[in-house]
Formats: sequence, C-alpha cells, structure tokens
Amino acid sequence: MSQSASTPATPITAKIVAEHGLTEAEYAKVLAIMGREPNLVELGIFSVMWSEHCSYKSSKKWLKTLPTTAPWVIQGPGENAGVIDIGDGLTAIFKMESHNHPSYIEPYQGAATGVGGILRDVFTMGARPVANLNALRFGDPSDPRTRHLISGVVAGIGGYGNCVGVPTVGGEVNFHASFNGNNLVNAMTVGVARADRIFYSAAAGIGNSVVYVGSKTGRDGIHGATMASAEFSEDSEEKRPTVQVGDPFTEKLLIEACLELMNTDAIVAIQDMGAAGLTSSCFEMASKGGMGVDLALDRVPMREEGMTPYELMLSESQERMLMVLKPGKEDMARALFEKWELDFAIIGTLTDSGRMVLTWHGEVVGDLPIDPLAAASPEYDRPWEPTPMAAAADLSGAEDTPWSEALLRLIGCPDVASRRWIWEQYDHLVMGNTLQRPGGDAAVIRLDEAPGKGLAMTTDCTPRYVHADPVEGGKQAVAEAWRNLTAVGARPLAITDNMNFGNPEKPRIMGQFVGACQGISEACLALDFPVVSGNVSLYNETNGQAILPTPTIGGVGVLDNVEASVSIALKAAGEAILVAGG
Amino acid sequence: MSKEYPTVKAKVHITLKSGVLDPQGKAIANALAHLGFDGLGEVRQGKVIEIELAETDPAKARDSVDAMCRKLLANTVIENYAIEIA
Amino acid sequence: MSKEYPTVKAKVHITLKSGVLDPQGKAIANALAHLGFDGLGEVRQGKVIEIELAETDPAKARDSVDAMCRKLLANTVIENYAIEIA
Amino acid sequence: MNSAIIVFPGTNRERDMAKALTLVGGKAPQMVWHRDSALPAGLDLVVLPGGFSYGDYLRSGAMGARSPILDAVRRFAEAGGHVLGVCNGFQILTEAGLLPGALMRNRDLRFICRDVHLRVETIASPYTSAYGLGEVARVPVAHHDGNYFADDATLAQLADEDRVAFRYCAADGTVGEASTPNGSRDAIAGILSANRRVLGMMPHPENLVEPALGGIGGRALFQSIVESLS
Ligand SMILES: Nc1ncnc2c1ncn2[C@@H]1O[C@H](COP(=O)(O)OP(=O)(O)O)[C@@H](O)[C@H]1O
Repeated sequence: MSQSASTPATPITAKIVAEHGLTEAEYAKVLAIMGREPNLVELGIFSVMWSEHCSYKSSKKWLKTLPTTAPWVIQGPGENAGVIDIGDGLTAIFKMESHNHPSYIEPYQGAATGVGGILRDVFTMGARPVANLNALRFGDPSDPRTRHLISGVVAGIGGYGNCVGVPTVGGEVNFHASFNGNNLVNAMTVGVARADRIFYSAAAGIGNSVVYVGSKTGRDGIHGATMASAEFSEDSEEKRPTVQVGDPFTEKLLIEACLELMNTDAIVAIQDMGAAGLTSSCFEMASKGGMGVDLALDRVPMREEGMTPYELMLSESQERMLMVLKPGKEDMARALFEKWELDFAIIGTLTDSGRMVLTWHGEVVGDLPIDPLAAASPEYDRPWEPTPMAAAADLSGAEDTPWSEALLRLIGCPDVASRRWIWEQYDHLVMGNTLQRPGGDAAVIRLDEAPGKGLAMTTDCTPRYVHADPVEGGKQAVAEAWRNLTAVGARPLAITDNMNFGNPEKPRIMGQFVGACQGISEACLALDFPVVSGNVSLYNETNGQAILPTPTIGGVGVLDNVEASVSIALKAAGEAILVAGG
Repeated sequence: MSKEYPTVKAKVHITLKSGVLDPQGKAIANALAHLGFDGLGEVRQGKVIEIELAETDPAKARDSVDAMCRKLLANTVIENYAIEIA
Repeated sequence: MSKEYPTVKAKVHITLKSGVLDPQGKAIANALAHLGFDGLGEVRQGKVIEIELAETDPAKARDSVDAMCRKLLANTVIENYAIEIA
Repeated sequence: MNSAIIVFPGTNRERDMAKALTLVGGKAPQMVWHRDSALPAGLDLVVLPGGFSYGDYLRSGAMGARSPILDAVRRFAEAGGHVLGVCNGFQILTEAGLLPGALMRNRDLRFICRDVHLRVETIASPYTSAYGLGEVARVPVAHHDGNYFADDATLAQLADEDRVAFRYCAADGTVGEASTPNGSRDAIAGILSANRRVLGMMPHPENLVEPALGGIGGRALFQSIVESLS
C-alpha cells in the first residue's frame, strides 16, 4: 500500500504504540487483525476504538448486569441515547455524559462543549431537545481554584445552553476535597420525538452516500496522539490545542437543519461525531449495519491548511454529524444545509467489503477490517475487592449543639446552601414550557406535542454514601431520583447514569464500581425503573487520590395531567405538615 | 486604588492560539461577506485590556502585568498574550 | 474567499468611548484587586479584529476596512475605532 | 390582528412568542426568515423575538440588524408600522438605529434568568394601554447583554417625551440600582420610538402569560396590542 506525501511512513515503534495507549497484548491483536504492521493512521484508529472511552473495556462486563428493559423501553443502552414511550405516540429520548477532564483544564469551554456533545446525542435520534440538566462536583469550596472552576463551568453550561435555546431546568452540586484535582461535569439532555420518527445509527444500503455536515474539521483535541503526530509535522505545539472551543450558534443551526431534514424521507442513518470524531462515528455506523465504507478524506471540510489523514480521523472538532442518505436525496439535503449556512460534503460510500478504506487524493492511506476490529475490542474482568464496612461517624458532642445553631450551620453548609446563583445563570424558561423551575425536587416541563402532558426530570447522587457503602449508595441514588420524580406527581419511567470513578486498575476502586452497579441494579429492579443510557468516566484521580465514587443518576418521569403537579413551596398559613415514609 | 497617581499604562493583547476555533471571527467573516465585502481571508477576534498602574518602573510593571495575565486575564490553554508598556 | 492571495492584514481596534461605563473593565479591576494586585487605576477592555484582505493597495484597504467598521464592526453610539494596516 | 415573527439564525424564543400571541390574540403569527427581503402584506405587527441571532458574536444584535429582512422592517416602521423587539429584538432595534442607545454586557457580567418587577411608566402606547399607570408587573428576564446605555441628552429626551415604557423596580414599585438587575441607566427596561409604535424591551412578557407558568404579568402587554391593533 502506498503512503501519501502528507503522511510519510512512520515506523511503528514500541514508543509510538505506548503513546497511543495500547498495551503490548493489545498491539499483538492489532498485528493479528491487520496481518501486517499498521501505518500511523491505522494505529490511531485502533487506539481510539480501543480506548477506555470508546470500548468501555473496564466497565462493559458490569454494565451488562444493569436492568435495561421494561414494556415502555423502546431503545436501551447502545445507541446515542435511550428512548422511552411516554404515550400519545411520543417518546422521551435522553442521556447523560461527562466532560470532567476538559472542564478542569478550561472550565468554560470544557463545560460548554460537554453540553454541546450531549445535545447532539439526543437530536441525532430525531428528538427536539426540550431540557438540559447538569450534575456538578467540585473540591473544597474554600480553595480559590474551586471558585475559578465553578464560575467557569457554570458560565460555560449557561453560555452554550442559553444560546442554543434549550432550557437548563435542573441539576445538583456537591463539594468535597476529593474533587480538588478532578471536578465532575455531567450534562444531561432530554428530548421529545414522535415514536414513528426515531433515527438510528446502523448504516444500510450499498452505494449510499456518507455525508458530513456541520462545522469544518480543525486540529482540535488530538491529544493522546500529539507526540506521534508532531513527528511528521513541522508545526509547533501551539497548533495543537487540547481543548475544543464550542460554537453554540452553529449547534443551534445544526439542530434546526437536522430536524428539518428528519421531517423528510432522506436519512438512512445518522450519528454525531463525538469525542472520537470521524473514526468512531464512521466505525459504529458501519459496524452496526454490517457494512463496509470507503471514505475520501480529502473531501472532509477542513478549517486549517496542511491537515493530514491522521488528524482528520482523530480530530475532536465539535458541531459535526455524519449521515447516510437515501439515493437521490443528496441535492435536497445539500440545499437544506446550505440554507442554514452549514458545511455539507459527500465524503464516502457504503460498500459490501466489510472494510473501512480511507483514501487521500485517490491514494489508499488506511484499510482496516471492521468486524474483526469491533469484535476484538478488549474487555477486561478487572480484579476487584469489596469495600470494607465504613466506621460509624463520630457523633459525640452532636447532642450538645443547640438546634438553632445546628440549623444555621446546616443552612450555611456549601452542600445545602441555595443554588440560586447557579440556576439564575441558566435560561430555564426558554421554550415557554417550564412549569416547575429549578429549586424543587424535580423540574417539570409541559409538552407542546401533547397538551396536558408533562415530563419531570432530576439528577441525583450522594457521593459520600457511595464511598461509605457502594451498594447502598448506588441504591440510594436511584431511590432519590425516583422519590424526586414522585414528589412532583410524575410516574418515574427510566434512568440514565453517569459512572464517575477513579482508576479501575486498582481493585479497591473497581470494587466501588462493581458495588455501585449492584446497588443501582437492585434499586432499578425493585422500582421497575430501568437504565436506558449512560456514560462511564474512569481514571478520575490526581496523584493517586481518587474522587469519591459518583454514579450520577438522571431520572425521567411522565405526568399525564400536568395540572396535578405540585411544587415544593408551602402554600398557605395554617395548613398541616405531614411526614410520610419509614 | 490610587487613581491620582497612575504613572504607567499597560496594554495586554489577548489572541486565540492559531488552530483554536474562533466562532466570533468566523461569524464576522460571514457577515462581512453577506454585506458584500469580498476578497477576505481569515478574520480573528481578540481583546485588549488597558490597565493603569501606580508602578513607575517599567520592568516591574511588566512583571506585575505578566502575573495578572497568568492568574486571570489570559487562559494559556487556548490564548496567547502580549504585553505592551507605554 | 481567496485564502491563497491575502496580501494585506488589517487590525481594527475597537474601544468604548470615554464616558461609557465599561462593565467588563470594572469587573476585571475588581477581580485583580481581589487577587491582591494593588495600585491599579482604571481598567478598560476593548477588542481587536484582524482581517486578511486581498487588496494590495494600502489606501484602498484602509477605505474598505473603514467601511466595514461603519457598517458592522463598531457601534459608534458607544465605541471608537482605529485601523492599522500592516 | 395579523402579526409576523422574524426568525434569524440563532433566534430561540420565536415559539414562545408565537404561543403568547396565539393565546391572547387568537391568531397564530407568520414566521418570516431573515433572508427574505419582503414582509408579508397586510401586517399589523412585526415582532423581533429573543435569542442569539448569529450567535450574538461581535455585539448582540449587530449582525441581525444588518440582515436583508431588516431593510423591510425599517421601511415598515418608517411607514408607521408597529414593531415589537424583545430581548435580542431590542438589541437589534438599537443596532439598527430604530431605537436610541445600546445594550451592553450586564453589570455583573453574568447571564441573568429570573423574574423581575417592572413599573409601567406610560400607558400612552399600543403596548401598555391595558396596564395601569405605575402598575408593577412581574415578568422574567433572560439575558447577558441587557445593560441599557444612552447619553444624558438621549435619556433626558426619552423622559421628556414620555418614551420610557418600563423601568425595573422592587416589588413595591421603588426604582433603584438594587432592583435593576443589569445596571441599565435610569433603570430602563423598555423604550418607545418617537411615534410610539416601536417598542424595545429586555424582559420577556411572552414567558409569563399563563397562571400555569407562574404568573400573568406579561399578559396585559399582549392585550394592549390586540386591543390597539385589531
Ligand atoms: N447545577 C445546577 N443546575 C441547575 N439547577 C440546580 C443545580 N444545582 C442545583 N440545582 C437546583 O437546586 C435544587 C437543590 O440542589 P441540591 O441541593 O444540589 O440538590 P438535591 O436537592 O437534589 O440534593 C435542585 O433540585 C435543582 O433544582
């Protein structure tokens, strides 16, 4: 196979393999699958596809144990987002996703692009996003760095969601020193689609066009691989930003354009280009549909000069989507995207080869078998140890504190204090459907498509409970989400989860993960409250110090009569206050 | 604050690193094209922050402004800055 | 768009007119004071827009950029602008 | 009443506005795309809704004010037509020179979304006639750039000509800096054109027109329009 001028053959040394995050055993599998040494483009693709992020190699075994079915579940985990039936021919489509690390490096842009990514996961499936939520964890509030991080993260979440015009209606915030070097930013989007208009990612139809839409591709976020790619480029390090800048305006146009195209009969499959960009979106579409694909990388709209096939395959530029169109629909689709001033390019064709063949100005620069690569994706049964029983907290002296003083301390404590200053930076009213605003147990919005009907949503987790007892803490998070939905009068239907943990290669941390999965499963089964989507973020550690285990739960419920919904506010003097439960 | 005695004026120019997406610049370029201006290449937007300082020694003033840039004014993950002391 | 032939680079400096309160400048001044920088006078924030032009004649380039400023880039109710052609 | 809402790329409160107009006026507005160069015939009202037209990059409303449809809106206004600009719409109207002044970054540099109180400063307009003079109405704001600036002469003129429609105030109607969420000069929340037919305001009356949404402080604005223009 020839090499193009822009990617001179780079010998694949052990160092380059290691820089791509592949172990020796994994690289041996690469050689077996390829039947030869991969070139750099191919190695980059393996590294992305087999990363923890894409392959879920440490968590897969345990995620499979979560309950994911119920009569109202239309699509469980495995697609861009989960889909549930909410009656009246409508579905709710939702998911939560983390953007922890980028938000620590650049709080505003990291959080903003996190919101952008989760919005794309939801509208990709045909849903108009109707609400955003965010679950945040920060370090010690007295640390000035915490202030800087939280103000940047909140401004970034608002900056993106407000501009796109999706109300941010809820969320939660906790503080603990374990998050000092690893804050958590988990963003959730809920969308609504007609049950007969849901779009999936499996490619189909030999000869159909593979189409790229949205923003141009730049050298954004080509991180793990920076060193290797620098070797064949004279560009300075400065040209390789590791944080992406979000463009919510383009995202808004992308939402409107995609939803408009979805109203026609043109799309066979659609997938957003998420964290792993063109590589994973293309691979997933082809692999799910059992197809091969030929991509002409030189046709990808590029933002910068001198970009290489390697960079195009690994770029994490935002606000981009990949679609497979029905034959003959290309011109109509192009006109539609041009109306919205978005890039549109036919970059490839589906084939029956079962291979992904990449060309650059006619020359083949990569050729990989799709199924073997997907099938051989690593899966580890990491050793784990159960979390030892936590010692009971020392409460001595607590009784001596006068209740009024205790109350003051509680109200003033950062984990309990008002979050008004956060949600007031979020447009929680746009779309004109917010019936219960932030500050209550769960947010409630009404649906334009079905008068009288509403959706309730909440995010919940108490990391210190999970730390003390992962099983009970996992259960508690699910139960709290269920209670919050019930408290506003909704029927809880399903959850999405965002599993934030430390280094899974440590048996103690893996034990927290396993315990939390078990607890979540038990609660989901008991409450008939299945998991329909989720995301895992591991390696949240600094200097060997892990975060408190944080399996954030995002719950969604339906209200058949929104008028019956009740809020947290005490309504009138003289009314009785009851305590229920046990 | 010593509004009466500022003796040095510093200008900090903050620009996005090359390669970082500049949605503002992109939108301005599009708008200018729509208004009929053609033959335009790249458009980028940056900021300038002007600071009055009570420090008389230019070298010290520069050091102080450099510290301000690193601590607050610029985000060196995505931005470059340049200091001008007048 | 003629990315291959831009021959002139123009810089437009946009500043708030004196007398117009600058909330950004004020907030930066406060934040710097909080961080322990003292002896600061006024802080003002402005923008710089860099434009690549295919126009080779500096005088014509300046006229064209001046038109861009009047039509779009500056809001003369609150802003002044200055053009620099490199 | 025949109304139209202008939709720019980045507009995001057009549906909210359409719902309010339909609810109170009984007739759905037409949606007009920013690239169109003409307005539909027979309009009583043109609305520039909230959002982030063109991302609000450069300055809020700057690019919207230079889009093709704005020439048509300007001609409509010059011919005596009624134009309502809310939030981004207000920013566009000032950028287009149809209303004086400018809207700058909020005093605290933060986006603010919350209910505020407005004092109705004049009822001599087709937008405020259904309110009582001095009435306090609760409606939300949701903006990053709502800090109204105009020079002293302009402020004096606006006051002299009774063109301030709304001022931010406390629940009891007192006007002051503390109850002005964004730092606006003279606590100005909305102003009228010299012929009183163009209104620009930062708050969102369209988001509070139903008890289910938590209040009806914005409803009288739409009632005024319907009564004056039908
Ligand atoms: N990051 C946030 N974004 C939006 N709303 C929030 C956020 N944090 C908190 N809230 C609102 O404040 C309420 C109370 O917050 P918190 O005490 O952190 O959560 P909880 O009541 O679930 O323990 C939440 O239910 C939510 O409505």
